[in-house]
Amino acid sequence: METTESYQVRLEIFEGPLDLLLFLIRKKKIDIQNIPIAVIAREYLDYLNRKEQINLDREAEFVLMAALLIHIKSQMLLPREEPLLEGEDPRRFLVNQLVEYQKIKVACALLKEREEEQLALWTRETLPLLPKPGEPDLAEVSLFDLAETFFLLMKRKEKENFRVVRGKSYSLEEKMKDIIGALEREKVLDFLEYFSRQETLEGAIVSFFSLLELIRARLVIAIQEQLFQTIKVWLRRESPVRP
Amino acid sequence: MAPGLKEVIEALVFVSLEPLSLEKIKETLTDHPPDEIEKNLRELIGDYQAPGRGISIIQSGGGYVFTTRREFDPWVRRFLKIDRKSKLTPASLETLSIIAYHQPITLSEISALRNVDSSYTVKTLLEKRLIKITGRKKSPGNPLIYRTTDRFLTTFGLNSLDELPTEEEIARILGEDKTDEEKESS
Amino acid sequence: MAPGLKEVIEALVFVSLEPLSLEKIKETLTDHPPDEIEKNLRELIGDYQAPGRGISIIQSGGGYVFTTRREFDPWVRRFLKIDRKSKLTPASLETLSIIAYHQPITLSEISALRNVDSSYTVKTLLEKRLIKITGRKKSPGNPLIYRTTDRFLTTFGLNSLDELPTEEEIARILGEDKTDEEKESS
Repeated sequence: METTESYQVRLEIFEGPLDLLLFLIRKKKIDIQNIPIAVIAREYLDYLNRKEQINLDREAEFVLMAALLIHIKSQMLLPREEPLLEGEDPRRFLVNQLVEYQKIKVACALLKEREEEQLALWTRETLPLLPKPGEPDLAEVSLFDLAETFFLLMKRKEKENFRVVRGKSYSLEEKMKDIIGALEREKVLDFLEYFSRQETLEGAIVSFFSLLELIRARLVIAIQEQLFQTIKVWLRRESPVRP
Repeated sequence: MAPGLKEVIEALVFVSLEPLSLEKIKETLTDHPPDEIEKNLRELIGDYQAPGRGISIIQSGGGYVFTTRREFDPWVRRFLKIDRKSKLTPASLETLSIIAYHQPITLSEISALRNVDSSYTVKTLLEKRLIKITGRKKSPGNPLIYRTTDRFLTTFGLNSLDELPTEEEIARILGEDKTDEEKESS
Repeated sequence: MAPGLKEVIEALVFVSLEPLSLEKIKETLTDHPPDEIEKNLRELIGDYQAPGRGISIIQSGGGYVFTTRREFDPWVRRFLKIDRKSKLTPASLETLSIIAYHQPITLSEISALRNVDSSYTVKTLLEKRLIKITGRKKSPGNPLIYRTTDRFLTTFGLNSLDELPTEEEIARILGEDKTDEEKESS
């Protein structure tokens, strides 16, 4: 529960550590080019402290920023024999990042206005009537579409229990042994992970078909709860035990 | 006459996904008397019947719908031909993706992977110069083998075939949901 | 003026589901001089700007497209039973702005600019087809690179990336903010 809440806090209030930092800088009316790092680091830590729960997974970026601020602060406190040159200011990197981020925030606000305007306009979403029925809808495709299409096709093939073996470098038998071996060691296999570990596409495809063979031979149980979710594989015993 | 009623009806006929029935208009515009609605609809249709219009509203399939005028059909067809030349159908995309990842490949291998005779889509892709014939396979029947072209690479912004997204990359993008859910439920 | 040219253009803009570019109109109507086409297109747009219309032709995404008029948005929503079209989340908008201004850009560059792991929002934007993968960067690891799509342009009513808010506009707004703050603190 807390995880979801803190996630929402982050989403709705601050998009990330830079957003929070920018907020604090504006609140204190600080010149972004000359940030009093001690002040802002304290403010930042105060904010993190006020939040009752910080989920490290979710808020890692916020914590990382706190570490950076403390690091810069310590660097600035170090006694130096000679004053720092402009380019050596330990804040430089952060300032540059903030300046760029600030521009993006403004662009965001401007784009948001445009989005609002467009939301009130409605275009037609159906093809107009033509004397003859049209061809299927056509769309411009990107590389992602191309790759996604192929991999979804491969997934569909798998459901059809279709067997294609191409290339001589991968043997179905060896892959099947490999899968069984992995199952004996690990009990449960995350197939997507296994699939991703394959070095070549053909290796990956053969591993898919090996899995199919194993299912068909009733040697393993495989479960995929939803499309795109991983397939979990167990060895089939007399009485299969599901975790 | 209620001001703006005709315009509202025009907007509704326009966005409707199917021929818009009079009943549906009345259902939406409950604050207008039905006879006002009918009157304005008739006027709207009349407006589009005036000369000098390229589109009109016809009654079809139990409702009212916009259509291009019959006399402009030749231009519309010419346009659609040009417009669609540059795009791919889902079938072409599927075929192209198989050739991209499995090349060199024969027509029967493509058809086997798609479960569909793919000679027509292969022909279309050849015409679009996205694929080419690069020889014959040394197997019974010596079938032609296909590969993608340089034009294919430029179309998809690739420098070489090695740059095609890998299974890992696509899985990572498509699988992002999963890890998020896992994180949240943990 | 060629009789019927305006009507033909009206029919073409209407059948095109996507914004129809001037080039495509010219490509279709090769038998008409380009300046005649432009003149008639302007007239057509003018016709729809007259009062008493529920739809109009706007320029967006590098072309011309029919849309309902802004003032009828409430009726359209009532009719389609849609409360509001879904807006982009702040995270998506931020990521999208970064991609728009810095394209072509890799995932790790996006995450670095936001200081937040952005793989999830990038995936969402890919699914919404607001961005696309267009190849790989020639750098260690050859990461995939992303660009905005035509749908991005139409979502924000832009005709090209040149219409994105400029550096000067952004600087001016930042400057105004500053003077506001100075006023407040003085």
